[in-house]
Amino acid sequence: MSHPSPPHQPTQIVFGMPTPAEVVAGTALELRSQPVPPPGWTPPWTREEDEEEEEELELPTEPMTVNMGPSHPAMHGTVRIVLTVEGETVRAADVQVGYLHRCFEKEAEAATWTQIFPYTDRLNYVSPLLNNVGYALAVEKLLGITDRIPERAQYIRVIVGEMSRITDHLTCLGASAAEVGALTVFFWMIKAREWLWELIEELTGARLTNSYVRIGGVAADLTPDFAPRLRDLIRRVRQTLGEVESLLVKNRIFRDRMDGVACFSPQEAVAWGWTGPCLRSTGVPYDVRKDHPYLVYDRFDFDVPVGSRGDNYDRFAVRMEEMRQSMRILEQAIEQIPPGPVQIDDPRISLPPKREVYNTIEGMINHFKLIVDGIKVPAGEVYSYTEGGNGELGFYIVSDGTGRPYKCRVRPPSFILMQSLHKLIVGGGIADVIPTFGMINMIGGECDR
Amino acid sequence: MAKADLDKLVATFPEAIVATHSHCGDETAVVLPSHLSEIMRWLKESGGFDLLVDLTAVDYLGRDPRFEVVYHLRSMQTGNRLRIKVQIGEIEGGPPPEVDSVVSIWPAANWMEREVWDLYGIRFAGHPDLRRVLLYEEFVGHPLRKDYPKERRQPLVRRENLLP
Amino acid sequence: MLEFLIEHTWLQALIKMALLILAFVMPLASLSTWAERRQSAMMQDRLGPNRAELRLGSIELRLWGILHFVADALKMVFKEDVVPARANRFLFGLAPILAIAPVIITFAIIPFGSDLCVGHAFEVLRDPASMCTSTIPLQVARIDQGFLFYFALASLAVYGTTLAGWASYNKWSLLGGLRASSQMMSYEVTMGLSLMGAFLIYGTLEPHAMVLAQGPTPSSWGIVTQPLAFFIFLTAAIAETKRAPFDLPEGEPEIIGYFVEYSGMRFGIFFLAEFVETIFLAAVVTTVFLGGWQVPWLYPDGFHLMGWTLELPHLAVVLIQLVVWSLKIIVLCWLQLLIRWTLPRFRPDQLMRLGWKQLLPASLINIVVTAGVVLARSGGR
Amino acid sequence: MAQAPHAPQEPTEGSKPRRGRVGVRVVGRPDSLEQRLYLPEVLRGLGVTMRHFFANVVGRKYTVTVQYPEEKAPYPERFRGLHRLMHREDGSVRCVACMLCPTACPAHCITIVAEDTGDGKEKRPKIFEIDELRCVVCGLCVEACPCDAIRMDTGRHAPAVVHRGDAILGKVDLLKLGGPSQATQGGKGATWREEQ
Repeated sequence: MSHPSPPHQPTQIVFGMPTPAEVVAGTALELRSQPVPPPGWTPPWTREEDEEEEEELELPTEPMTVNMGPSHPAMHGTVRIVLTVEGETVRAADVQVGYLHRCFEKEAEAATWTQIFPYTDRLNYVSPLLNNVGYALAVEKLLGITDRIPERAQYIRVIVGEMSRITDHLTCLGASAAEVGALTVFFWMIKAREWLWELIEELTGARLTNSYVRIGGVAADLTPDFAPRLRDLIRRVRQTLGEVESLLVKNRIFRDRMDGVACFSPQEAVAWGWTGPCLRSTGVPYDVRKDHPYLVYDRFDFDVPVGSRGDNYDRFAVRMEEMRQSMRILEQAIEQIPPGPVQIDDPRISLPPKREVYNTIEGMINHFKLIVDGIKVPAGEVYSYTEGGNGELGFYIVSDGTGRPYKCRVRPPSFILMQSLHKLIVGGGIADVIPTFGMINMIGGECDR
Repeated sequence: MAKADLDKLVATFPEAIVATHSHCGDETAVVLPSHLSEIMRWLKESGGFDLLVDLTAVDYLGRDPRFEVVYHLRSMQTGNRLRIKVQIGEIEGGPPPEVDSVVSIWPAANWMEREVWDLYGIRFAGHPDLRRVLLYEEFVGHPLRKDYPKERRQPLVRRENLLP
Repeated sequence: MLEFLIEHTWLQALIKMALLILAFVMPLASLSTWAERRQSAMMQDRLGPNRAELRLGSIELRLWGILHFVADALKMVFKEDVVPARANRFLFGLAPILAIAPVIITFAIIPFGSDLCVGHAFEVLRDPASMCTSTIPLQVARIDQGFLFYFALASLAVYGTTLAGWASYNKWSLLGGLRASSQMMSYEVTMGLSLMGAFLIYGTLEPHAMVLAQGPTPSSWGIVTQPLAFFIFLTAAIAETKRAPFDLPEGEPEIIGYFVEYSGMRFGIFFLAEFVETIFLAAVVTTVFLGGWQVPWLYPDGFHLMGWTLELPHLAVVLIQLVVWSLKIIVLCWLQLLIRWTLPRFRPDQLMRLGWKQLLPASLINIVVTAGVVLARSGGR
Repeated sequence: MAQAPHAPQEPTEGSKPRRGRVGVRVVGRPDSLEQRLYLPEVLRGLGVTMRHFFANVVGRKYTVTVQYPEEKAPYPERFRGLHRLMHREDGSVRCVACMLCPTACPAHCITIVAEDTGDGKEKRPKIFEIDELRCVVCGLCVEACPCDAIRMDTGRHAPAVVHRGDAILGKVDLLKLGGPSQATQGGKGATWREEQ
């Protein structure tokens, strides 16, 4: 996979959050514009003066240590945060992860290249197909077959990937909304996620543990009625998102909880290795799909949403907008998708059709060789990266030329986001820990591997 | 282009570069552990590589030096990427292998270095808080080393005080 | 028999209290535990609990799952009652009682119907003042300081939650208890002040007199004369009930709540107390702002609307008033559930800001304006 | 392609695929007096939920619940469920104990012990066991099978069991779920993979 360096200057168009109708009508672009924050800009978040005065007036309190997690209603996945609180204010925090560690890398070293797909399903388990795609691209980069993947397979990978991104963001935003008390929003979003998963189940055979992508293509072609069903689904998801926005975006209770909470400057974010929606919330427009286009992402029109203050609200709004953009990509992809095979035509990589396996001795031998020995990946090392649900999902693969990886490291975006969680929550209230943690969107399977 | 960055690095630190390659388009430089801090600081400040994308290690059992710590960098200005590797050996029966920590250059290295310590047993000199991160403190051994048997079982033993 | 009752008001009060609580409040509270789930399900595009059913031979009574509250109650009763090892057992046991008792007692001041005129039940009452000699007031206790009694008792309820938080020997529940006490103390002030305007207009603190003062024309009801106070009071009172969006003491995803260590029926009592509080809140709002048991254009002798008259016997009038009063309460309960499942939760500092910086000044302005208007209307006397 | 302003050129056949336009958009932070006053937006939100409430109470308009034991959501054709072993026309198991499925299985949940059929040509499984508790339902065994002996298209979940041992399905159990396979030698494969 050769990532071309970014040839284009991003068009810096800026506007308020468009309504679904505006997106559909395409009028959203004509709204007001303002420049993207320059590098070196820091969020204008200053504490209200009277709050500082209040703090001086407050009685001294004794610090208390409380355990948030590993089993706590708000901890999705299992994570432990040891908080030192003074009253309601968090004074120190120690974030401890690893409760879901299940040796992805050790297991991967013992599996064939194809057998790793089920493991990647379980990395970020709310967007498994993105992991499937990311891993397949890494192996293909090492095999040197990136350019030979059939176009249809590339489009299918984009489609399932973007569907997974939507489910990822729906889960993240829904769960966070539930945690700030808007449970109705949670159910609406989970409802929309369920529609997506139903379609994914029809396509891949499973809702969550899809194992759908293969090295050299995908396991199966789209179902015959996939495109109309996806169009209908996009319409319904848009409607749901509009309803969610009407409940949250302008609601002052919600805005007060999210605005100005857990601000991070672009410099800090880059220094702490942030990627994905969280980095974009600080105003840095880095999206792997835009800056290092892979698959056929350079053929679609889409916008990369960025925030302006790097607070929880920006993270919320960026994800919200990203779902809209994913739906735009989906619409273009099902429009553009060409007919053709979905597996690379290379007997060293893809399994022969069953007909040949059943009927010809060559097919049978080829089949046996591929299953027993695995795909032979030439020796070497490669780092391949895609835009996962939470940020740059990288796979660093070392092969020694056998049918099994010598090392298969995954760069987990949420693990790297989690290490700066303490920076975000110290100084805030206990009540702020929850939306902040939710907006980081730590997925246990990906973080702990 | 990333190749230019690599050339510049080689030109600036000719004595510290062990090898370079551009396999699959990934520009890679293997540097001496003694110069790691210096090179990394230069890359961050002069090379513009402000995002530490990934930090991991590979265990080449039976090779000398045995371990390789791998850094993936990205420049947010140019979008170029660079892979820096540093090879460290292991002294039989000696202290665990050690390289300089880059936490002071990129805070993002914090947990990734902890993870490498946790899973590979490579220490990072100057790390502020080198604890295990994915496994529990009582765990014996470093499971991603090639000589750690995959089937080995280690039940979680209890510690008296669970607070750090 | 009736004479005996009329003479012995204490017995009357006891019977009325028992009827009010056992026949109205408790069933309604139990039903609202079902309604909360069912309604939230309907709002969230789910079905909610609908499977509890009663089987009598071949007859299956499902009734949209209403029987769930029975199952719920049974579950609560039969669950193991766990007391944490280092909890203060006495206070731990006392807290739920302290949480529910004040609310139930305060129901005594709520008038749920106009006075029942014994002896003229089946006649059309043209002139109640002269015709009725012996009446049974449909209100448990008619005390002059009415709403002061309510404020006094309502502030007791905070002890239940705070004690529960402290006695369970758990840091999270302690945080919940502290949140509860700060929240309830802050909002009590606003709650009291927001009703002050209504007191000025009605010229009384006694609920029954307030209902009479509002009369059967909706244009003179509190919601029309005191719209600002209505919203302030509703907000503050919902905050008092500790339900979303003001459920900080509970705040499940944050601090889990002051009753985190409670189980079985002790938890059930907290749970029930919350619903009793919502009903009580509905009753107060009805009394002060929605004309209590008054039915639009229903006078003691029947309906009078734009020259059109329908005469009704006294008993029918009272019954209609009773039913309408219940309906008003049920609608208000429904509204509270709707609010509870729509809005996100506040954060403690936001809550304090809303209470002290927005609602309190607004209620003070309301008092001043109302006082001015009342003074001007009465000609400065 | 609903975004008319973005799509200046349609992809033309035969030519190089067009490049998409990637923009950067700053998400808005709507802020208005209306919103600062709490009430208007709260009432609007209540209106939205109220609409859902009444639409669902009256006509179940938005309700998506499937009441499981009575109603069942249909399983799609490709759904990967419980395994089954196919048999030939004469009722004998199709499996020839080639060991590809245990090799392909990432969870190592398949155990096969082979035996001779006696005709000197083929083998068959003496023991064929699948531990459904270990199975990760990835479908790689079906893909690996060279004689269409194992399939996962039963449209059934692995059932809940009381003892762990009950989750290990043997040859007999799997054959009971199976049917005659159409993948006769020389014929067309029966899986949906074939249809591309």
